[in-house]
Amino acid sequence: MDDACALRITLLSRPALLSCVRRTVEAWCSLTGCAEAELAAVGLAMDEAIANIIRHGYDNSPDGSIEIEFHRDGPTVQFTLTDNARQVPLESICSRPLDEVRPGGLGVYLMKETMDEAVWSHRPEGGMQLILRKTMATSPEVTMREHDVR
Amino acid sequence: MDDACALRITLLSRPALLSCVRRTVEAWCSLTGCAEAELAAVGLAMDEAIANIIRHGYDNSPDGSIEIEFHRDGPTVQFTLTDNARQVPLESICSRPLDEVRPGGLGVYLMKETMDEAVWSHRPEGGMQLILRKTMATSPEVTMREHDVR
Amino acid sequence: MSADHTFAVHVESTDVAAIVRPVGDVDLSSSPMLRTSLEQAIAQSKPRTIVDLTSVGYMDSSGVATLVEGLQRTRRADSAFLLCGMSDRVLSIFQISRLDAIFTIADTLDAALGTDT
Amino acid sequence: MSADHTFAVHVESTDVAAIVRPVGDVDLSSSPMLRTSLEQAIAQSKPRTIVDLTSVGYMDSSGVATLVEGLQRTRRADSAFLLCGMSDRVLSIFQISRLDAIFTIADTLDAALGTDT
Ligand SMILES: Nc1ncnc2c1ncn2[C@@H]1O[C@H](COP(=O)(O)OP(=O)(O)O)[C@@H](O)[C@H]1O
Ligand SMILES: Nc1ncnc2c1ncn2[C@@H]1O[C@H](COP(=O)(O)OP(=O)(O)O)[C@@H](O)[C@H]1O
Repeated sequence: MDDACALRITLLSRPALLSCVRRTVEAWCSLTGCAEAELAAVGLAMDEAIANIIRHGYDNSPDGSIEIEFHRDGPTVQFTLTDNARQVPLESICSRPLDEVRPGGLGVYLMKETMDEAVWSHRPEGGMQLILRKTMATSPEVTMREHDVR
Repeated sequence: MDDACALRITLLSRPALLSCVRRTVEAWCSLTGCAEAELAAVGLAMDEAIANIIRHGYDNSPDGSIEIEFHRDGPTVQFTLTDNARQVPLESICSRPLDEVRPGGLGVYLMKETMDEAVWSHRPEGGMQLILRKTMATSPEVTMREHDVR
Repeated sequence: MSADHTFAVHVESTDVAAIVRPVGDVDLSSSPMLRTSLEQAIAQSKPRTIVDLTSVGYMDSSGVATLVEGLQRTRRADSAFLLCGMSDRVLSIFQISRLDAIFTIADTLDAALGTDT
Repeated sequence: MSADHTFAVHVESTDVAAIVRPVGDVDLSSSPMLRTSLEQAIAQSKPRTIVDLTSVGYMDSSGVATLVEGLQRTRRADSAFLLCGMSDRVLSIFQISRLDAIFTIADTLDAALGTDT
């Protein structure tokens, strides 16, 4: 994965910012020249990830901090989300069984389904880290900009 | 101006990131419930500001760092852009006269025209700072979200 | 003209149906408003409750959860719950979570108003 | 289907005109490509060089600078330079910078092809 982080977003744990982050992520991913459906998948995964940090990590408190680092290596995008929220047992981060229909319990499933990888860990300095990664299908045009994105 | 910075973006001085930052700024400003034309104005000002930092501040080197803090107080949005680029005399930051038609020399004019305020300064720790500020015309709906944006 | 990221929900009713029309993206910031309007619509005890998603470009799992809740409430009240006007993007989240088989999904509002359930 | 933020420029020519069609946002990252295509088009020495902006949703001052450069080159070559297909957003940057009076701006490509200059 490329070492230089070309973009980083730091936000407070406020639901109103979700739409803004989604659009940023989609615009940034579109630099890979991928298909619309791929953008939508990554936008959804990021939305679910941040919503979970806000609700489960920060218990809906609006003043928690969330940082997202954007990395890219060719067609592969990787996002590292870090927070200072409480550390929960990693095995508790899992969705309800799909056939047990009830409100909620889908976010983690959606992240795993739409990304190639969604991996949570505890940060040694406190808080949680989530890595979301996906290799996008690219179109030929993208090589034109290869040199100045990443 | 609200003290808590709800959003901050850090990017490298790469032209490919302009479209992404523009979209972020427009999505974030739309939380004020302002008119489309206002969004476009702020997106343009931000694009011109970053393009100038890339070209004039960092001489098109792709590894300069640019930080944008997003602030909001009701209908007023304010962006603080900081860089570690060279400090130029502040009076040199001005556009060509409009009637002298030649390529270039419009960016600073466009920023001043589309924003209420565009103020450059030297940061004591090195690098430049630019504050862009504008009070947007809002629609009534926006009060619904007032509590969790800013 | 107001910007496209603000959110609103309109509730309308006919003899046979209460129609809920969210306008904008449905995510964690807007789904509580959708839930409130949905509760109001269901409280009207019409034979049908219809959620018209024509003006919804995006929905996340908090929106889906709100609709599942609506479905369960109407079931208890023995009334029909229908979704219509879904864009491909919105439909895909129902498909991924295999809820497209649980909900009654009509193409258009007219179809939802005319569907026998 | 490719994403809408990638950029491309198509150049086409008829007996009387070279037509340049940028597709996507014109900003600091894409204006160099527009410049290259514009130079190629102007080098064809047609009576008219037309830039069709129908598929350009956004332009910043680097795009405007590129077009001013094109205008000046064609003037030296004694050929006409026309813009067409501008959205309101793109037009507004020409208006703010008072360049709408300097350029010949046609509504549509047909108008640009038919306009006497
Ligand atoms: N960032 C997080 N911090 C702490 N716990 C989390 C986090 N994300 C997910 N979880 C846990 O995983 C569970 C499943 O999450 P999810 O699939 O999104 O469904 P829901 O949030 O509706 O319960 C949550 O109920 C929660 O216990
Ligand atoms: N961020 C910056 N750092 C250094 N100089 C700047 C910066 N922004 C603008 N300038 C100076 O202001 C001048 C006018 O800028 P502008 O109006 O954008 O036109 P142009 O960039 O085409 O020259 C530039 O030529 C440059 O000398």
